[in-house]
Amino acid sequence: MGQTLIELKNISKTFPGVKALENIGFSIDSGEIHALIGENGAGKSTLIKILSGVYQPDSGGQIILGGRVVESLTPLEALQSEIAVIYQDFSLFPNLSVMENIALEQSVKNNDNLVDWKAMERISRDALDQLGISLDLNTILGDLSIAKQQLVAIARSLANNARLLILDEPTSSLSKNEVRKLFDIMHSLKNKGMALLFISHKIDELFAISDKFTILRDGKYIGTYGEDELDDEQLISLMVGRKIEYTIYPKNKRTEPLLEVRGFSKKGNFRDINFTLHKGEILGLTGLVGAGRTEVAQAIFGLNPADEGTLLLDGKEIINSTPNDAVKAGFSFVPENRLQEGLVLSKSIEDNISLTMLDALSGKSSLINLKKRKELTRNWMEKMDIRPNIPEMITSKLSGGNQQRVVISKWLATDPKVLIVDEPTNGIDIGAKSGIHQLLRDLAEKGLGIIIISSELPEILAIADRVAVMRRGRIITEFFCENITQEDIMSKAL
Amino acid sequence: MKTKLLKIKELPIILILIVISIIISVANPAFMTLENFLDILKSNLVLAIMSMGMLMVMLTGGIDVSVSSVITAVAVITGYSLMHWSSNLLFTILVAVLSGTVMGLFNGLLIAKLKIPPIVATLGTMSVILGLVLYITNGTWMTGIPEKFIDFGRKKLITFPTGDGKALGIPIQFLFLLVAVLATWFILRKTVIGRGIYAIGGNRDSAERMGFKPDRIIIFVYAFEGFLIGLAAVAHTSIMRQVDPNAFLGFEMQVIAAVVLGGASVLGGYGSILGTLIGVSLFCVINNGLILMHIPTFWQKIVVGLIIIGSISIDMTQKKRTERNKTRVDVE
Amino acid sequence: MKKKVLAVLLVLMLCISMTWANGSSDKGSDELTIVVMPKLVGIPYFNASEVGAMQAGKDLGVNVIYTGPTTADAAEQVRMLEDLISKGVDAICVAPNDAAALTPVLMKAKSAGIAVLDWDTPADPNVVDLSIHQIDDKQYGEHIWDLLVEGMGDTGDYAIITGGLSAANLNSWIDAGLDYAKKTYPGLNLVTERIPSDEKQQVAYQKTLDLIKAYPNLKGVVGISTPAPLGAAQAVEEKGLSDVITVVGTSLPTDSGPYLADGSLKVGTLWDPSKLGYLTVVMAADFLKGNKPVDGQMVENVGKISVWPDGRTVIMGPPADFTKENYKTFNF
Amino acid sequence: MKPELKRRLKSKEAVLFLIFVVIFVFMSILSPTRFLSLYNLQSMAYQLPEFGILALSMMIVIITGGINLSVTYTATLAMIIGGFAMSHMFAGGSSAGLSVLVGIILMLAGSLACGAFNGYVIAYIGVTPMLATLGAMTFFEGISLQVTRGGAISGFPIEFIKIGNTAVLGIPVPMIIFLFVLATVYLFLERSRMGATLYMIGSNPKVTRYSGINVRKNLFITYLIASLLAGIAGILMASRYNSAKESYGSSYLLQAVSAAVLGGTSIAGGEGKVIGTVIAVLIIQVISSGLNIIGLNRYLTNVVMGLILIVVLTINFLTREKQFRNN
Repeated sequence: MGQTLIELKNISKTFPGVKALENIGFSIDSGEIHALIGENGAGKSTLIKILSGVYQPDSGGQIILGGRVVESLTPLEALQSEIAVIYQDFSLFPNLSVMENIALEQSVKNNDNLVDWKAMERISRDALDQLGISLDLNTILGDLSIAKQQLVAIARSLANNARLLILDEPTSSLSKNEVRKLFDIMHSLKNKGMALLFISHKIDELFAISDKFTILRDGKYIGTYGEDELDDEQLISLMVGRKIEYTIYPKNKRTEPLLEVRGFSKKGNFRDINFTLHKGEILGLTGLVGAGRTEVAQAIFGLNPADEGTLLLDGKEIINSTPNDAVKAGFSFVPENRLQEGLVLSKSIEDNISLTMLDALSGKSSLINLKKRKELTRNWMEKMDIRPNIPEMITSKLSGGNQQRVVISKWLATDPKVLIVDEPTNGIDIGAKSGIHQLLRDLAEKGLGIIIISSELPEILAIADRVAVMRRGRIITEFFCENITQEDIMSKAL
Repeated sequence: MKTKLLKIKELPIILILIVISIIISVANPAFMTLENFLDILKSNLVLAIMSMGMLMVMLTGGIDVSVSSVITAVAVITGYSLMHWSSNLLFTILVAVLSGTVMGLFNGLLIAKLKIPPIVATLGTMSVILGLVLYITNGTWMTGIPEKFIDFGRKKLITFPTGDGKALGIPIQFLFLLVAVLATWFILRKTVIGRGIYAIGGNRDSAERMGFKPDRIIIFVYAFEGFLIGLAAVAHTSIMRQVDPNAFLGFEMQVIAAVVLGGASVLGGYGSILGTLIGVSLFCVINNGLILMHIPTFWQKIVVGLIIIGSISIDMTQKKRTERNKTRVDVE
Repeated sequence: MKKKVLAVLLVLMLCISMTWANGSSDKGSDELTIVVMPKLVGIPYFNASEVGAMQAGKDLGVNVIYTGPTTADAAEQVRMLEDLISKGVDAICVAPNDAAALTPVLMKAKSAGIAVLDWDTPADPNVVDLSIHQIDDKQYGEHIWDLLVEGMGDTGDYAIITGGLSAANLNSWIDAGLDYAKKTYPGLNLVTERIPSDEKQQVAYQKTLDLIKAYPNLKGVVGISTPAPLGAAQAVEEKGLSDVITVVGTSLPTDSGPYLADGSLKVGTLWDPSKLGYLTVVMAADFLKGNKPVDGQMVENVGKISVWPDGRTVIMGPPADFTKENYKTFNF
Repeated sequence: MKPELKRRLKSKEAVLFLIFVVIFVFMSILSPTRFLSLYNLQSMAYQLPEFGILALSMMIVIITGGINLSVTYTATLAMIIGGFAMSHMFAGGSSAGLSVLVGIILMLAGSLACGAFNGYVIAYIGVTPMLATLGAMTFFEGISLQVTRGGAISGFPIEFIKIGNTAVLGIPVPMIIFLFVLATVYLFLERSRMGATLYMIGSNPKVTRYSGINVRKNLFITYLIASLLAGIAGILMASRYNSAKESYGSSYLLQAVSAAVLGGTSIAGGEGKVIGTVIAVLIIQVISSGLNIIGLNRYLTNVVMGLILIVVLTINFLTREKQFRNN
């Protein structure tokens, strides 16, 4: 191992009402791959933002960087210290070429006045070569698939010669082959003396590549361990703080079919999708990110209508060509990306919860019954335990968990027949997670059909009755969720 | 090569321009003559120069409705300078670009520092600048432009002899357009700030995180636009040989229309010099063709309105189609 | 909060200082107050009228308010007239952008005891006390066509460039001229409907270039509205067609000097707008004092006027024609 | 209740109202006999409605994140279509009542047709509102010119003229119509389900679509309603000006945008209160009339309006900054 590159001491971060990080302290050496582990909401993202200078930590902590002690970093300092972060949202420019997305940062960093296109081409070519992928450098980024865009994001950090490279779930959109390639590259970077901070949820990946593990839980530092000090189970128990993650619910018997999907195909999205959802059943839809799960869900909900195929609800054919049709037919859809698709962030909790209910809240007069609206909002806020309990609160100021609860409330309020939830517990703490599981299970008990999309297999196994596994736009297989393991599913998904 | 050509984003608008040009020249062969092209060039130089500045502004996601009042103010200042200070050409250009830049700077500061939405800020400056100019000049034409300057305006860059003993020429003012296009091209293509203009239009937060200074870039863009307006004002004055403070009423809409016809997005980030020049050409060709095609006066606005909406709709439908057909999953 | 109040105060200070700088006050006096409202302020023609009107005010010892909208919008004129009625004046002389549009507000003025006159362009004859005309519209239109024929002969192609399609008085001259041409000069061929130039020389210039190409046999251009003949002349001069195409029209002698001098503009015809302004104020003041105009009356600084048998339509006199030879003798 | 009251007093609208009061008082002091005269107050009440309705029309569109540059030409095209029929019917011997009725119905129908055109291009084809309405502006103007040949259509029955030129109990009829429109727009935007939807569309069309709301249909209807308001403004103008012409009210376009923005409507969409726009309209009216009575040069009036726009937005910015810092 090399020398210490960066050391954190007593780093805390408080947001209004929330202590996101508490006295974090560990160090990263050059020439190591350091895994940062924790559940969603454990404080990983906050920590990354502090390292990249986006957030300023509370005073009292220290960041020791190359022998220099500072309280906080600015984005520019972070940049000059060659800390590069690949965020989950890529932070790329959809309107610029691949080349510029990779290499423009160099020019900015160097305070260049002029663009050296030749150098940019060389730099970006090098970076892509290191990744072992070939892309047309002049293609506009927005024209690429999401998976390729992420490769560009990775290439960009490589191009920046970062001494510390922070990878926030970089593999989530990559195929197995590409993940292997990435790991090869990570190894070679490590051998060149670079430090990598690697964040992933996939335990097997973590063990395949990491030298050290730092574990966070609920904003607190749990410990840093070498790769030989821990096994999977220990790691998980440290991460969640207890052994058993989720309550495993008893599985339902099949009842009558509620929703039948027959021969759904859409070019460049998915092919020949067939499945049946029964009343009172929770059907898990899983597979890797980019396998087409979300696309199928969106097709059912009318957001991304299929080219071919039929949809039967209660045995009758329906056509959902817009979300409006779908809602009228009794569908609800909690989207994956709550910030961009789920919530109108600039509006209040009340506005958001009542958005799907405007028809019901306004009688013949078309005027909204304000009293009824307030009642509805209050009810759901209580039922879902949304805090703070202020209906006028702007949703952008809520924590992730509360935001998600607002989204779910807004959809449950419509009293749907079929509920589709896409990664519903993403970014929510354990307690709230089991609350949502309980809620979904209760809803199923009442006869609702639920499709849950989740990358988190234990979650699927805990609450779903059945699971369909997707790979590259197709449903590969279906399991009943009794007596199967995560490995059974994974082997099909990869 | 073929696929590369098809990938050009400006393709639909180029095709529309070609189709319209063919229709006009079938109706009247006089359209496809060097003489006509030179006429179009000369009478639309000012629009083309100003479209370059507007393009930059729109790339950042802004818009500037004050351009017509700024060029009026600059033209008046230039005219005053010509008549009372000096008829030296370089001095005149200097006065014009300086005063244009200062006004642009003011817009830029309002937008970048006070965070006033561009359309509103420039609406405000439009009222203020135009009001002051007309109050001071009372709308009176300035007609005593020195002969020396007018003679400069008559010069030709290159002349082409024609059969009947006369000569056609590229007007000297073409140089201003050339400078404007080259400067814009240089900034957008060759400088880091230019790429920053695209970057903040595409993803402002990331650009800031990357180290760009959006505020400074925005101020620069409006100032540069003012600079180009200065050039446009000199070109205009040398062509028209007088200064009419009312000459540009409503002109801002033409500039904006030409730039967006050329494919620039009002939301920022997208737009190119080539596209803008084609948009300007389309705009000019339509206007030119109205009379050449003998379209009755009272039908002309109907035709122009429909062509604008038609071209944008075709472009939009095209974009939507490619968006829809984009592969999201590598299906097995 | 303090800051806000401060800012508000600043604006107010600005208002005050500008108001006082203008020197107007709210205090009533024994002086007669006569409002002269042009179609719009800030164009050379109406600026010249303002000079005459203000001079008359000084000579006669009456208070003249010369104000109008900044664009030729009847709606804006109505609003301003309503405010002026509130202000309480003795006479309103208005050049309507649209006769019918002003009828209700002028009726209000009358019922408020204000004398109502029109000038330059007739208003609804039922509501005006006096109507001051520079010239009879019909005669003027015919005169322009006579000038055209003088230049191009009584056969051949010609075109009309007008200030705006909806300018009522321009339209009435053109209509009179066209009627006259149909009867008197059957050999004249109008190639296309009147073409608008938005009161801008630049546009008139552009449109004339297009016309020359679209109609190769063009022998004459009539420019109606002051910038139109200049733009047409500029285009003709540039194309070296001064000997082929006759440009005539309504223009001010000072602005059209260069074009008359180089022969591209054959002849301009207009009355002295400052005299018209002067006459308007004189007539209004006389009317307020109870004096009616009489045919053949001699008005100081204006000349002999004629009055129609209806007793309220005053005609200032024939227009002056400006040519290469005589334009320097005019000072408007 | 107390904190609620405090919040309201600190709102943008309250600040704006304060500015209005200060300007009003200032004008009154400057010209007590004339500005404050009953006649002038009534005259302002005649002038304000057509502009106020156009500003509300613009505001509705801006709330959805759009803009309507064709608003004044919608008004004039509507009044020309209706006015054309009305004057012809009346001249052809139809009764005044019937002519007026048909005329008004056609004016409203004409404005709806314009709205449908804009709405279709924007909502269904997906053209950016600014471009679509820029084209529509030229298109509508072209049709108007084609119908009128540049002249004005007049010869309306006196019953029609009375709409815009009479007062009931001292309150001008246009003002009564304006108050009615104002109440309706308020109920529509701030109380109805569609209004609530429009704010959400303006804030985030994607989320709104994902919430099962037919964004296209709502946008389409928005342009219909906004154009209908323009049509009503057109009726008032045609009646007040005793004629219909393509150029009437063209100076209202940018003023309407200014009024909406001055009133606190966010140009990016999703935010804006009806009361704010109304106060802004009042401010513009009072400045315009007041300065006119005082006799300030018209161009300086423009300068003052521009400065007020910039100053108010600067105040908004500083307040926002302060709140941000306090948080």
